[in-house]
Amino acid sequence: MKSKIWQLTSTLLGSFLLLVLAGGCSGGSEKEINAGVFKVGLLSPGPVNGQGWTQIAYEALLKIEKELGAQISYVEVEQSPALFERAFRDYASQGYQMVLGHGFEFQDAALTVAKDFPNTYFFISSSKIREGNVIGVDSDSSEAFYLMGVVAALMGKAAGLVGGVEIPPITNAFIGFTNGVRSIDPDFPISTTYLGSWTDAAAAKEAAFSMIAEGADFIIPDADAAGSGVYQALNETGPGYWSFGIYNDYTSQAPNNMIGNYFNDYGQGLVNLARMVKDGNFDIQTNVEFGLKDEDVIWVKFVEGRVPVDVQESVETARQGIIDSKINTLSPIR
Amino acid sequence: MEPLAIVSFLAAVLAATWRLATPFIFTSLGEVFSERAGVLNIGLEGVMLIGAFTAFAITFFTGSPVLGLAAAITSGLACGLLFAFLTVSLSANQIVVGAALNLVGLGLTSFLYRSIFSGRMETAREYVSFSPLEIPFLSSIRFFGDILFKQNLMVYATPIVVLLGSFILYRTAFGLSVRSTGEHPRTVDSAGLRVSMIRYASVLIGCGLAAVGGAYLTVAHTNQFNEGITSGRGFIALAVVVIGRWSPWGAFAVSLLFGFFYALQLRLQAVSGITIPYQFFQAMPYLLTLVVFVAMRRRAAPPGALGVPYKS
Amino acid sequence: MSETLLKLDKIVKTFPGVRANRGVSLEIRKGEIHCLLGENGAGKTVLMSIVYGLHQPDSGQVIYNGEHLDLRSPKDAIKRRIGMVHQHFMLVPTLTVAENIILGQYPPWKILRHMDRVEEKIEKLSREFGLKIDPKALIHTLSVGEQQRVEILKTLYHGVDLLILDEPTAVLTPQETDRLLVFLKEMAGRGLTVIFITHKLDEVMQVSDRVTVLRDGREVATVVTAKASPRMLAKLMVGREVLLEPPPREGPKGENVLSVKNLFVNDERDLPAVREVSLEVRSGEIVGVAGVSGNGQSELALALAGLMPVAGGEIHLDGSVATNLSPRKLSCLGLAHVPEDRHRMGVVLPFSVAENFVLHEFDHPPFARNGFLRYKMIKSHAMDLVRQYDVRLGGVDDEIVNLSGGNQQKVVIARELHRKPRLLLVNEPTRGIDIGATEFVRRQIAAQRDAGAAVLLISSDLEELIALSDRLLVFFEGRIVGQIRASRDRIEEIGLLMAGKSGKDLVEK
Amino acid sequence: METVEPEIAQKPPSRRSDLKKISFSPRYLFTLGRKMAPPVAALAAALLVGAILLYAAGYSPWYAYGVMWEGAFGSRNNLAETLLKATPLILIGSGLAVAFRSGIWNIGAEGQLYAGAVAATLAGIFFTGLPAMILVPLVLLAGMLSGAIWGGLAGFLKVRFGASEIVTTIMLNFIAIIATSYLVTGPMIEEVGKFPQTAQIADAARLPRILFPTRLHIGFLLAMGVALASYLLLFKSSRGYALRTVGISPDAARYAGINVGAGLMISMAISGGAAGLAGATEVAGLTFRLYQEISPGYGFDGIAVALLANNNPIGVIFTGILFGALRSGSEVMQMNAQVPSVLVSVIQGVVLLSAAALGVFRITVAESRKE
Repeated sequence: MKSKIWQLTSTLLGSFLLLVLAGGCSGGSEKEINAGVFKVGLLSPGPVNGQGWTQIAYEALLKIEKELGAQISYVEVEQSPALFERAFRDYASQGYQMVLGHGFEFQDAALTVAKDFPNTYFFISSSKIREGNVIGVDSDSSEAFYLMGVVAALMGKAAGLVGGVEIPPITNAFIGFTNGVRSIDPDFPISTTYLGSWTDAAAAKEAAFSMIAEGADFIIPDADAAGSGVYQALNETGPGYWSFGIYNDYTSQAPNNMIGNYFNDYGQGLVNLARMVKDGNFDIQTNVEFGLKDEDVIWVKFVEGRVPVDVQESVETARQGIIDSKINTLSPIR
Repeated sequence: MEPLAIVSFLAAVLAATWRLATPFIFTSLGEVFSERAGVLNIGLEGVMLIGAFTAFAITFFTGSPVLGLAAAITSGLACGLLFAFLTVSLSANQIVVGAALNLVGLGLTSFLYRSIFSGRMETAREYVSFSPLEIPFLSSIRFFGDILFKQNLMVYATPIVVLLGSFILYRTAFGLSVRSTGEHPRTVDSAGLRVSMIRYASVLIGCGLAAVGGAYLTVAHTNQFNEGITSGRGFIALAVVVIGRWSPWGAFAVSLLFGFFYALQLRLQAVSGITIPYQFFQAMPYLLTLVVFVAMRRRAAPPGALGVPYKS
Repeated sequence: MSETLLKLDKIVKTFPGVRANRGVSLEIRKGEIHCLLGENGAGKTVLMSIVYGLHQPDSGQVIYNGEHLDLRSPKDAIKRRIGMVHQHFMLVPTLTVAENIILGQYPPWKILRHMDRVEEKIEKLSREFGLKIDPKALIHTLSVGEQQRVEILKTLYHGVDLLILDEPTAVLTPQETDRLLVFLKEMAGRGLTVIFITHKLDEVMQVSDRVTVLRDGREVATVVTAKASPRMLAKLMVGREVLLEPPPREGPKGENVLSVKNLFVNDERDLPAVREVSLEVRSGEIVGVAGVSGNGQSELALALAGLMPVAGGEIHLDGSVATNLSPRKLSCLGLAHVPEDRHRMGVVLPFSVAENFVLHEFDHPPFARNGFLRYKMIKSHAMDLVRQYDVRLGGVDDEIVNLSGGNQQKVVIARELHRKPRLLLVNEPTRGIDIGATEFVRRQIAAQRDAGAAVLLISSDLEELIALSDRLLVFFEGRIVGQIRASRDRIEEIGLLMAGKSGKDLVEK
Repeated sequence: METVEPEIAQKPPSRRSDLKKISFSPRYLFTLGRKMAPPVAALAAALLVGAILLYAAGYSPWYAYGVMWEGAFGSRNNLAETLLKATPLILIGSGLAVAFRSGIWNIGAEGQLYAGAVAATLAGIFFTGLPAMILVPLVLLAGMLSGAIWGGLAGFLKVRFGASEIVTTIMLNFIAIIATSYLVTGPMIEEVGKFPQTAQIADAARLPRILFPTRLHIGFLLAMGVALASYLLLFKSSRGYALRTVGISPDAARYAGINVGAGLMISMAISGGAAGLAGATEVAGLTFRLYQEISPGYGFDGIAVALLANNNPIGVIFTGILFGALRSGSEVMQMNAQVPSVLVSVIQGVVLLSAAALGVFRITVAESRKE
């Protein structure tokens, strides 16, 4: 028995060693293809065609391809931080000039890899970092949500917010909304629910139903793919209950309930950045933060005929106040 | 809270309870059949996903949720045929095949979703699903109207399907042979019945209903497909079967209980002043299963021949 | 003479390695109670399973009601009104009586609308035949006797002309047995034909019209019961040629090694299996335990070996208390145990022969050091024992499943005997093994006795008991019903005792 | 039924023992080949199914697989990434091999991994003052113990209450994952940033890297060590002898004086400990902090890895690397050929299904319940 086992072990270990050697040898011939092509890579934290957050980045990537003629690539790393570093390294070592990690969670890995690849720009979504070639890119949703808050407080009775997971981009947006509401009516009721999921549309739908039952008439999701559950709930409930499309035009999902859409053309923002990288004149020294001031990136557009003129005027005043830094949408609540 | 507010709170929670329980009800009812015949299928999650995707895709292309549902059942039966062939005809290990089914279900639906639907996201959001059907007069009854009479067809179907399942299991010759096969297959053999045929049929019922449970998520409760949309519901269904002690009505009741936890969790967060973390409610079904095992001691006995291949 | 109902003509049935029936011919007449008498392994059950469609014969014919039968499954048998009550009941414990009875009776889509009618019919039947049972009761709440009634009711419900009962009394109390026998006679009076498989002479004499004795897969004789005597039947049943006999040697009997006082043991269903048994085994003697299997011998052995809890009474081994000790501790006290079921317990089939040799000692030196197995020692130990006990094999690394039954048993015997036990507990040492191995195993057991061990030998093979034992204890229904000097000329008396024909005059001081 | 005795013709004492002395004899290679054939055939079948899917979806299977191979083994870094993914799989697979050989169905490695990751993170955050020589083993030990307790719990429920370990371990998986989600969004959330993640563990708690400049860390060697140790435990130690006996025949084990209940609990604790160790190496070797989704399903892949290796820990090294390569290669396949990496789940599932169909598991995997 013993000899049989040793034979087995030695055979297997031998073949394994061969494998390692083979791998190690070819390690010397790592390819460096960098001749003239502008290459942009994306690390997506979920399926790229999931709606909402992950789709934004994918569409941005497609836009960069279209407008700048870049060679693009993406990889879905499925929420496993252990794999991020590898993906960054792979892109960088293949000569990608720009890699986007679409989420705060990519920050650690990018910092580690960036030291070895000074010629690559690492952009990290919803991060505020700036260390060398690692640049945080954030689009501040709190400003747009502030405006929605103003609308809700002026037109509605109570508001409900349905979040995916309790993380800063979401909580910040909700703080902005609350500040917007408070600027009009300090006693306006707001309730918040987190789903603990980005995909469970059924749960979002039920959360919206329960808020409606509690008397809310403005219900706004920020829950990625799950968010469309909220629109479905409103659509089924009927007119008189309102919501905003988040990041995109979602009017078709609840045609009678959509009061407006919050557009976040993150893609355009990234195209602006990528153009600078491509042309070799990237000279921003801090982290990047898109806001209402970047009018081609972030804007709110109302559905025709749904918002009275006086409300529109209040919103416009608030918008100017935010752009002029007179209003801090993220000021702590109470 | 005001008494009136409590009533409306309760009505909303209970209405949501039933909707959230529906996928558990279909899936666990099917698994009751399969386990009663002695076959443990831990691949329910995979089968549900396949059913959810099939229903979504077919509804998307034909515009008919009925066709989508029918296609989902067909896909579930196909899974069942594969599962039964491997575990019954080839006596392959049920755990291995179930685990494999979960992998294939997740991988296949995600791969196909990307291949077929990438770039069609905007349109994919719009198709007709089973929408709520208010029952005239009854739906305007206070309290009960909201809970019982403003649901969609698949939700209404649950007690009927459970009734039918219970009837088949306890009131037909087939049901009798299913219950016998899970306990004592040799007796079934000596009564001149074919154990393998009964197991095939039960597994097909199990997988078919799991696919219906999955389809509900994409063509009734919502009208969209996300990768991994089942979010572990197939595993909860396994727990439901145990706590429901392998009976259709038991599974129905436990599904409603779990649906209630889910609904309550979503509701309580919105009520200020209550600070129980929502994860506690998420974990409730699983904790409860363990508690049941401890409380029941060895009395919570599963079918005697569960998981054991039969060789005559 | 009434006409023939069933005729078996030269039935041959072989299983891999076993020739269960070697050309059995048999005639059963309408309306008679026909006993099939024989030892374990005589081929009775296999023969009747063929009649019931569970097995198909290799050759030979089954003629029923003058028609040649080719039964593919029990369904065919049930259709022809043949019913069988198996030794191990074919009942689903979680279902009711009524549900068990109608199982398999209807096509799958049939709605069981009128269970109350079924229950009524069962109640009517049970009243008619005096088999009192509640049709709504769940099987697992019923006693064994009641479960048997359900089995019989099942055949009556389906309609039965020929009823086969396989060892029906093995699990019954004497009162239940009496009731069953009366019932069968009554049924025969109504024209039912009964085939009754048994070992128990008593019952044969009491109930049967004719009796066929089977031995080694052949029918030895068919006699009219009225013209037979228990003695004659016992002789026919066990009267095999003595193949071998180890040289008898009356060693000096030594001190008491095993003493058992008022032992009670319950079986797996928690029913009493051993009742108030007291016995002693001295160093240098072999005490044989005779009895038809299922009379508590297995439970006695398991309890002595620490594998089944003792419900009452005391066991002393070499003076120390050995009641409810773990197998490990008993082993330290000097117990060696050759278990009854070799495949389930005695050997670990996928293990190598060498590994099987150290089943008890795998974690003792010299076979283990610092928690690691020392395969060198294990193998050389195995090779020693293989030589010493003449185990035939390719190599000690072979998986034991590849060895013949005889050689597997030699491995078990070698493993248990080489430890020089104080008490050797041997249960069915030669069941299902070839003649050469049988002879070898018996010699080894005798050698242990000669070396001063106390040996308790349990066997259903009377020849073996007589050849080896110094004295015999006869078990019947969990009790010792006789103690007798083992001798060939007392064989009929032993047979009578085993069959429950007790006579106080037979007990020797 | 009367006892039926399989009577296998006695073999004459052969000269096979002579043959055995020659290593790599044709006979030995033949046996090895016969043992390897079904898993290899299963893999081939799975790759074929994958190829059909690829073709149907409009990709070139040949090209995609080429990229996948390249991604798994094509460079030093890719090889390192493959081995990194193989590390938790080998750890978990080795532990599960012990459990499955002992006849207990531990489906809960995923939860045990989480339990280990949580404990390892706690140790790495709290004991900041300690030197690496002490802290690294401490972190690993914390992970291992925590996993062992999580696994042992299921063992306890089975032995004490007769609860099916298949159901309880699945439940414990969810409880561990949900508890982790609670911890990183609540009590253990980082001080700065307030993202749902813990603070980073101390520098001294991090595993040394072994193949510069890749990320391959010492955890891989540890995994090889654990595989070897599991092998020795199972096949060379007396404890392993007892466990295997329990797995094959509980009756024989009782007869041999082995405590069956204790055996089941020990093997659950061992497999849980190995999975906990996998969680610890992920935290201490790669992520340096705890996130909500620390494992992309290693615990479930580990089941396949163990079964495909016929529950032999040495074989687990190879099936672990195979599955690691599939995962790692599929990522590169997505990057460079834009083929969705989820395809790999299909391939892994079909490997298992075809292996099941070929009867790979029928002999060595004991049925957990007997009639």
